Amino acid sequence: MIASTITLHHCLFLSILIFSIGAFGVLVRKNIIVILMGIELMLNAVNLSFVSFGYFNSSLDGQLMSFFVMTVAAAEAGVGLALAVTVFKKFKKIDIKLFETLRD
Amino acid sequence: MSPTIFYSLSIVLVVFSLLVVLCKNPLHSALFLALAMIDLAFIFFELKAPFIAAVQLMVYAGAVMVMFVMVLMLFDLKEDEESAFSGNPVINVFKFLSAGLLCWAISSKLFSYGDVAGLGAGKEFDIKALGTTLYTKYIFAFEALGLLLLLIAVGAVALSRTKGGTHDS
Amino acid sequence: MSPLIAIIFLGTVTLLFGSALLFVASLLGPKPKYSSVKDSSYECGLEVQETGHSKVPIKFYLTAILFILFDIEIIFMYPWAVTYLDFVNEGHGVYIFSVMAVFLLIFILGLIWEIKSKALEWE
Amino acid sequence: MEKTLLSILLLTPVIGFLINGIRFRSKNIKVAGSIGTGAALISFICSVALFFKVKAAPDHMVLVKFFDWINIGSLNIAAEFLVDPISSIMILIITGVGTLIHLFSIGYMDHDERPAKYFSYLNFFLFNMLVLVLASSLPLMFVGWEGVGLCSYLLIGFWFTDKEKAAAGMKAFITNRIGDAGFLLGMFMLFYTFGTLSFGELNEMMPAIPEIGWAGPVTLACLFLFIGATGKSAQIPLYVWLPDAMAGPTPVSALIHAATMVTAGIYMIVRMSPVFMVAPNVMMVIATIGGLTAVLAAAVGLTQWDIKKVLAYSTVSQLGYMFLAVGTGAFIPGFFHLMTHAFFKALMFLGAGSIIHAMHHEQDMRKMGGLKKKMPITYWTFMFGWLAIIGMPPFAGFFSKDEILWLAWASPLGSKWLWALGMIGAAMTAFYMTRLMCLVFWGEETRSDHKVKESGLTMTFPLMVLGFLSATAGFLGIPHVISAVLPGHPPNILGDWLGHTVVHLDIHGSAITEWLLMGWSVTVAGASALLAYYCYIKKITFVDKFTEQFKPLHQLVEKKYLVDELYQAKIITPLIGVSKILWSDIDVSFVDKCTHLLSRFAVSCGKGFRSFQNGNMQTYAFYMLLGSAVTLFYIMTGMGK
Amino acid sequence: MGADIFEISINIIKILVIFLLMVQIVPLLVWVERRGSAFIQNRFGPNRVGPLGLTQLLADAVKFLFKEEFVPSKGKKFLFYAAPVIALVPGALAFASIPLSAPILVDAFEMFGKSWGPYRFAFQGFEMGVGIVFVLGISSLGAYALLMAGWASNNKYSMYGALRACAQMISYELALGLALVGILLIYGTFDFAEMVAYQEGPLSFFFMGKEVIVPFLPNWGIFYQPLGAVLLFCAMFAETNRTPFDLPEAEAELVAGYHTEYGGLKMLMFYIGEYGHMLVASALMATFYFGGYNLPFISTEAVNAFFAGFGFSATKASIVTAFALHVVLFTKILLFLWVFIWVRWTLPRFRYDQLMDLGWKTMLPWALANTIITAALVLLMRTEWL
Repeated sequence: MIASTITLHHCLFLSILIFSIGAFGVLVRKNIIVILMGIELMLNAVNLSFVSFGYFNSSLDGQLMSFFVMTVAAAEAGVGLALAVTVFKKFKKIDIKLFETLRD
Repeated sequence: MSPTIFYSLSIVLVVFSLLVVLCKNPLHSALFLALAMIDLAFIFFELKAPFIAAVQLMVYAGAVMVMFVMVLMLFDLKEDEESAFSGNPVINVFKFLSAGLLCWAISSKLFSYGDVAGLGAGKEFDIKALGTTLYTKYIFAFEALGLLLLLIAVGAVALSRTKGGTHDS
Repeated sequence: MSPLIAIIFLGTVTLLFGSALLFVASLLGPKPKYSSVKDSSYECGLEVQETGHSKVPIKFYLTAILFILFDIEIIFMYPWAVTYLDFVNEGHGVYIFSVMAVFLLIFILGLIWEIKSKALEWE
Repeated sequence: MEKTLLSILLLTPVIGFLINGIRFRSKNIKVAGSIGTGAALISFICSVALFFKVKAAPDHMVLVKFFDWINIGSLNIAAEFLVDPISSIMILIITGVGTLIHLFSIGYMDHDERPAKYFSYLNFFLFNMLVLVLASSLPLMFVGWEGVGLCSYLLIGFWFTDKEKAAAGMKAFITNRIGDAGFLLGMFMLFYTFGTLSFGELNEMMPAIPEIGWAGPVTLACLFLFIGATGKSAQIPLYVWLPDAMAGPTPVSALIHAATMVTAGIYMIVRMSPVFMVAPNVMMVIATIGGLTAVLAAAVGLTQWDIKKVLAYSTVSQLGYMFLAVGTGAFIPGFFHLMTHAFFKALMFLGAGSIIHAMHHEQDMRKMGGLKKKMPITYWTFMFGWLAIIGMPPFAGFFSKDEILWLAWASPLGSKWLWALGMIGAAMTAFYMTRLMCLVFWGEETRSDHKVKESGLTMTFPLMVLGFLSATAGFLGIPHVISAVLPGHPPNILGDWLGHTVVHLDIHGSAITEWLLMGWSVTVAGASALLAYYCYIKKITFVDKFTEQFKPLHQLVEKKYLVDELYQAKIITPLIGVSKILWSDIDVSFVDKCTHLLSRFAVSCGKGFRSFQNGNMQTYAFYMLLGSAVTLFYIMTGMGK
Repeated sequence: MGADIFEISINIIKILVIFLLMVQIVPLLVWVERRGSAFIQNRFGPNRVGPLGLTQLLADAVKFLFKEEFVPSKGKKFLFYAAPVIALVPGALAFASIPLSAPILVDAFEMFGKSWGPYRFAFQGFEMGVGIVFVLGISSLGAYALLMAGWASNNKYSMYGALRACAQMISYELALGLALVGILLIYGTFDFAEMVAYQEGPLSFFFMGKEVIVPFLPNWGIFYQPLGAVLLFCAMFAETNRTPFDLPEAEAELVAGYHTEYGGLKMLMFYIGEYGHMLVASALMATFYFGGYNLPFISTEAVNAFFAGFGFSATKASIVTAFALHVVLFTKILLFLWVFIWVRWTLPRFRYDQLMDLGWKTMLPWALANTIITAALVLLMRTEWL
């Protein structure tokens, strides 16, 4: 594992690690905002893997793709928070279970 | 790409992201996430993508997290209720295991692909090349994202301006 | 590789400098004696009402989200701006200009909608 | 040229049907009647033109193909119509008699509130009958066969508001269906053995030597086809529907239940004469059933008081004669009798119709009487029909009936017993027909109060035409024996005309026996007619004495051998019983229980899965992650390989 | 940080010096501000302690050291302390990335028995390929300090103050970003050094496809981007919460805004952060629009050649030129700093909604217009019409 030079796999391993931490966060936490943060983490992990692929294959596409992912992630965070705000306004509480009221 | 820097940065990143997930106060987790983003920006510097790193700083660390913190401050939640984790603990453990399984599934075979490791380090970053490819090869994505951002702006404003509730329009 | 180490070094230096100053101040300064008056948050001497907040203004969230979106649009413009000269010298000036014109059109559209929809009206 | 003629022939009735069909609510009889009769008249003209075309055609045959109807695998049936000697005669009869009956029903149906509907049904019937007759292959014939059955149902039950009339329509339809099932099975047998269903090919492919025994494929097919024929032409097992079919308007009975539809069975057998020749046993069955029907129906006819019932039973018995003829191999005389019967039976029915119309729907003969003076034209035309049916020499009936009796006697397939049955039948026919004449025309006036007058020209003109036809039709097929005696030896026109396509056995019995038989049949007919005249005009009491002596027999015959009751008891009630049993224990208990079981199972597993859909986003996300992790794990660690 | 020990040590020293430069400039600026404001308001500034009151700053510093460390009761202790320290970081990092002078070229020389290869020391904290974007990124981190302070002091008013300050900073960051786009269009590069190099010599631009030289004007950015310069400067004011935009601190009911609860040294740190930002702002203005460390018509080689003329060896010459050019840049920076202070004591404050409207409804559109016009002009001027 601890190799002399950093290879693509190290970066990928790091990104999958961050990704699963983010996923765990999303699954476990109750607070909507923290779930959104978990999602941000996952998206960043994806960014990392894009850039590292770009770096190791010496092509710019990786970076460009991560550039796009970033904008989408930001947009997503924005909308997510808007939802959280509306939930807060209604229930004065930020809890993922509150979205279940949408069901009935 | 000296290993020491990479390892230190990645360890810090892992620690921060764990803190983001685990600490009770959402504001603390927000700040840790900001730090994680900054750390990731440094990793991007390492991977010879300074522009992306700067953008990461500006967009993620500078804007998204600020928004998160702002919203959290707006809500000013009372941190009195019990565990911050949803559902009963058994399922949570099970969720942790499944996340672990995902991680292990991918990384189990990762280090056995010998030939890929030999990839050399990428060449120096040059913004002009990035610019030209962005505006020739990915022109469609670029315009589409422009539109997306417009839509999100309209959406967010509409969403957050519902009548009633504690917030005035 | 060098700028990164420099950045990290400088970051740590400033943090150390700051905390050192604080540490010294806490050593030198008198021990904090908590009294009810001093303890309460500063209200220009008025009685401190309960910190319950009735109306939590949504404006800040709105500004933040709009900032993000427009910020990203600006960031999209950076590579364009940098490579603008190359395109023009190569003769593709009109192409690159029209590409950005479309993008800016959308940007301006968003901005106008923002202004018209009074999302940023501060009371 | 032929193609256009044939298409006009077939299409005008359809157009008539459509036009009348669309304006079925209109009350105006004049318009509807004229459209219907016009259509029939046009098709009659076309059939006459076609007749001459066929006459001129080298092999006396016109084959016209309109379009491919079915071609699946080896079966390819086309909408192909064949006009040859037999079918040309048939279309002439159908369209000719049809037009007359259309004309008649204009007068008859003048008070009806749905004339357009009536005429559209009639036209539609014409079209179906033409398809049946002109079909060049069995399935196409079957189409006509079904269409005709449908029209008979519609027309019998025309006044469906009256419950019993509707029931009569239903009964006719169902018995026909039973016959049709037999027809279908016969068709399948034929197709299975010979691979083709078109008449031309079938007739050629018939093996020369006749089959022996009952298990042969052709025998079975012919047997089934015969069952179909009995259904359609009302023979012993399936004749019950014809008497009840009188519920329909009289012109309908005249057209359908006398002239055309009921003859379809005989036409089919004549059309497939070579096929039936291969199955002598079936021929014997046909002959015996024909004979029996003739006698039994005639017996019942003796006791009936309703004029239309009498005519119905006489039709059944005459059909029995035709089957007798066909069964003994006398195809041409059978066909000849069919033609003559069409004329005089239609005449009599129309006559009865005009009487009923004049008597304001009074059908019981006992209430009629002495109409001789009041309705002279109907009386005289009816007189011709009566003479024809009992077989007086110059009239049509004599020639065709004696030919049949002679062949029943002389033909190898026939037997003395069959001839005896025929003779008894003929006697009874003569008796009840004269009984009818006495009661209706010659007896004294029973209803002086009621003003009865002769019906209008539209009704009497057809009567006159049919009267003329039933008088002269006999000269079309003069048997050799008589032609030899008559000056100038007039040829047997019909015999030569049909000889090309229909099988005919060359009988060379001695002329003397033929003359003897002829004389014998005439005397018997005349005697029974005088007996009837004596009983019903001179001394009414003789009849009552006669009935007391044979009380039980008389009751039995009057009640139509309790056949309906028999069917009711033996077939319908057990059928209902079985279905009730099926319904109660099998359906209710068994099937419903299974469905309940199934539904309970669905509900329970639904509950089970509900936990997955509890709306909590995190559970959804968790399942997604779990799924992807497991699959990735499976792929990455190469467990698959 | 360099291949061998010499280079690394030089770099480390360089970073420390620049950091200290930034930190030391603050007391100087405070002094200048107090004296300047006094001069503007026609009164004497601090002149008791030491000549012209210079040592007044030292006295203040010592005073701050002895102030009582005080944390509001329910406040978040760690965040409360962390906020001022974090306030320092963006200023420092941003300033370190701006080239203060021409790079020093040291050619090979012998020392301690080892031959040290030729070096090139950039006269800045670290050489960042993507200069501008990095500075923008780092300055956007500034908002955290405010938010933390506002949140930690658990005072409703300070929280609102922090939110308002942050919202203001955010809105003006947009305008800042757009103004930068204009500059990028002209120079076509992110790197500060290249920009400065571009601005040497007389003003030369393309007009209708032909090159036009204007001998009497230096080739500075201001002539290309006048509107951009104004926009950038105003946005900088807002970024640093300086006077016309320092509403969150001075609002009547918000008292001192996010640093209401702060006293003593923590207050001083916020000031250091603020002045650091000001320093960065003026440095950026100088580099973008006023030719950075170059004298108007003289390129760095010319200066180097001039000093080489005095018989210095190549390295000595480059060192001297570096410091000379640094002085040039520093005068420009001081000039702008004075403008900051000057504006603070002359212009009245904006009301908050005016402030935000200015940001969103005027600065942003103007910046957009500026970008479009520049792009169009650059395109038109380079195509041969006639």
